Amino acid sequence: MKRLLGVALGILTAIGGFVDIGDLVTNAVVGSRFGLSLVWVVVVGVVGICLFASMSGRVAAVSGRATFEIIRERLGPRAAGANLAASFAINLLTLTAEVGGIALALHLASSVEPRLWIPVAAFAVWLVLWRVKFQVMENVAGLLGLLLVGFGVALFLLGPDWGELLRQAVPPSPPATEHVATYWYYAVALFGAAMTPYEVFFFSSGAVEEGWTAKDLAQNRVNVLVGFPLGGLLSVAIAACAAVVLLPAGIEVSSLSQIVLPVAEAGGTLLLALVIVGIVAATFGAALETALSSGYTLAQYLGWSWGKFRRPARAARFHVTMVVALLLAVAILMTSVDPVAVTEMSVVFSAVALPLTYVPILLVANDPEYMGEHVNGRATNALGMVYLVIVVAAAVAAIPLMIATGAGS
Amino acid sequence: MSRDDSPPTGVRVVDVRLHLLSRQVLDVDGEPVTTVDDLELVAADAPEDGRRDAVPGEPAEVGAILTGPVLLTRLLGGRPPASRWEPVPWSDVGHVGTAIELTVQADSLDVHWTEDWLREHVVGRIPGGRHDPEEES
Amino acid sequence: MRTPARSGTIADVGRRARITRSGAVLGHVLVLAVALATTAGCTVSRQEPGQATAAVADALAQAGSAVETTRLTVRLLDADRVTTPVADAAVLDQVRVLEESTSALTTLVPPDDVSSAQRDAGLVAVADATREVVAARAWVAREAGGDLSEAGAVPLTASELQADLARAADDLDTALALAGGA
Amino acid sequence: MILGDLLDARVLGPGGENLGFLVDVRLALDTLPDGGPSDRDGRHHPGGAAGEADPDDAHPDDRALSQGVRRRDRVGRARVVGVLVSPRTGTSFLGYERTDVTAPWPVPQLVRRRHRGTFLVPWDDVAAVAPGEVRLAAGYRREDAALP
Repeated sequence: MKRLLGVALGILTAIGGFVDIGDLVTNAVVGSRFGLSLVWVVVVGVVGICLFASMSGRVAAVSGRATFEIIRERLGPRAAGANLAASFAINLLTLTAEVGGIALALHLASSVEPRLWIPVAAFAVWLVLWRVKFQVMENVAGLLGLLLVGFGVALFLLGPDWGELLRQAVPPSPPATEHVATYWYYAVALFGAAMTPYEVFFFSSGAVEEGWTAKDLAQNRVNVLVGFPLGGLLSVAIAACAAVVLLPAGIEVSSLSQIVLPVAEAGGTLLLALVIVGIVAATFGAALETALSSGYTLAQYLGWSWGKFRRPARAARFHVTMVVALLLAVAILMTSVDPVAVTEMSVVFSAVALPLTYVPILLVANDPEYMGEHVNGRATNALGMVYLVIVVAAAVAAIPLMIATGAGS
Repeated sequence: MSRDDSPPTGVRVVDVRLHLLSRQVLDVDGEPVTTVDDLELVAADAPEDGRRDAVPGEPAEVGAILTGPVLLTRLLGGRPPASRWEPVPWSDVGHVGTAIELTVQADSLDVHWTEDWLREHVVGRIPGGRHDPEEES
Repeated sequence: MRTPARSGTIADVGRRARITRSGAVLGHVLVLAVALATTAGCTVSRQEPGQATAAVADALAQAGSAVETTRLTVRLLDADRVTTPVADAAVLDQVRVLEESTSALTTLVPPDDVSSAQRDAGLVAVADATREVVAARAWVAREAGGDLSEAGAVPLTASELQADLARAADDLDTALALAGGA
Repeated sequence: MILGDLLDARVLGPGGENLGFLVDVRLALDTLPDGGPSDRDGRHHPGGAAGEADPDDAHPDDRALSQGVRRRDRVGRARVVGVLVSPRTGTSFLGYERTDVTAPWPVPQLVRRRHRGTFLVPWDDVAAVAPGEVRLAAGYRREDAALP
């Protein structure tokens, strides 16, 4: 019974932890402009993150080495250093987006200026990283993030024409008003939002720290394989809400306040309040993960001691890195840049950075020196190579598409 | 050198880049110490006190794991003066697997000064910095 | 050991060789990126002569989205389906969107008379829309209990406000049709 | 001498002819009997909290998976065996030309193809080392690069 509870808790936090500000914004923007014609990308992205996360978890658990240690070992100091610079910068961008997202969501809850919330949000993130037992923070953020199910509830309450939604999705039929390059730009962005690399740093580092056993590995595989697809379903619900309410009105999403209007329309103030709490929790959880990831990447590259189980004084450089990253994020936000714009940027660059982490993991997962008998099977490798092609194609296409479409405008 | 004198039971062949460079170094308690940024080669079978630099063509062995500024120069080219190397003597190495495990504690090595400095002057001074996150407060 | 005298030459050769190699890789990547960017850039309508007209249409579509968002927000607030902080934030965000539309139009340099006329019509419509959205924000503030009853420009009822917003939306549509937008 | 001086250096034959690049250095590690004085039990993870306990007789499901590969032999001296020379350099750090890993197809196959002709030169046959350049002795031997 207790075991079942553990599994359920794991799955629920995986669902709640799947959606972050990137998924939220990108899905709503896409829903309001392209209806459900990009749902296939969410499916591709979810299968990809399941594959990638479970592979990196297995590599970390079996080899005892986290993702960035492996990147350094396989690529050598120079190539891995370039990889580190890119990964750290993009992770910082994502952290900035998440902290901005917390501030925007708190603004919706309180009507106090987001600029005043930014330092408060960053401080709260730091305080939790500094003081709170990790299991507690992960579960609280994950379970409260589950309130985003409100988007799914809203979709049913809206009582849409399901046949029409299905027609938009299969076969994908983008509205004639949008340019084909814009369509593909958002396809890449949506893919980047679903497969954000920080989740992999986070996941693998956890596996090393906790010294996963075969049992832990099996349970985490279940969490990923069940939780992430359900999280993906949440993403689709967000897009569908926008497609049902905003698209027909000719509204293009450019702010967080627009994203929650369909929920208000469907469920009134109560559902709206629940969803806002969900957004705060989801972005807060993701801010914790990205802040930790900034410490993980640098510490693992340089061989510092790291980890959430250590007293801060036993991992001093790791904690200082996280503080610096948070301060940088606050500094960026204080230039009054639009957090939604930062978010859109971060998901596209996430797509650019994906091969940097994906390729080393795929290679090491096949190396018996690291993996012993746990090397990838044939089926995993076949899927792994398909995704290698997809990931590289998305990364190569991302920046040209961004330039060509003026970032999707 | 404090290597214990048990006779070798065999030989394992490894390639430096493949199996040693850039690997994580853990101390005897499993605490991360550093990564292997470079290795120093010395002449094999040299007298204990007068370690000589390796000579091409004559028996050579690994004298120490190097870290610190060596990384920067491996990235950018050039090489730091020997006084700036931060060496971990190879005789302190216990196991070589997916990580290099030492037989000594990290605190006994002097490759740790940035960590120590930050611990003493920054992190340790912030309230809660020495608090164990896994204990109830 | 026969340590090389640091006679420079050999060392420099080696180092240069290394730098050239990494430089060459970077060069390839850059060339590839630029090539892709230019080919992709050619396929997009922005590069064609109707650039100014397209920019006007974009700005008007943006403004239209802002007015529609405001209409939706006002309707939801009137029906008590949305909390006032969210409504206020939503309308405030739209004011910012309209500012962007306005500056997009004002900074545009129309190359010919046709696009100049389109731009002018757009500016008028966006200015009108901005006025109505600003009024909507005042109305939201009053609904929230802010004491703005003295402010003369604030519409008294939601339906009045809705009618004003609908007219502004129609004007934007007309201007958009003039600029060839859908 | 540090390894950084050797790696990626140009390798020249006794007559100054270009043979390629030094891609790696091969070592022979003495393995020592396990359980010696420097060996300690019960430290398997960097994470202090989860790292305790785990007695060796615990059920295999309850032991960290990483124990299988993390701790291999206890090692003694590390002698230099020789240097590996590849006609090209670059991706060799993946080492596929020296192992028999074949997955994920086709990456190892392609890398191996690129590094065809990689050979091992015994350390005895290395005549001189200068930064960026390694010269081999006359009559140097070319041996198979495969790892045993």
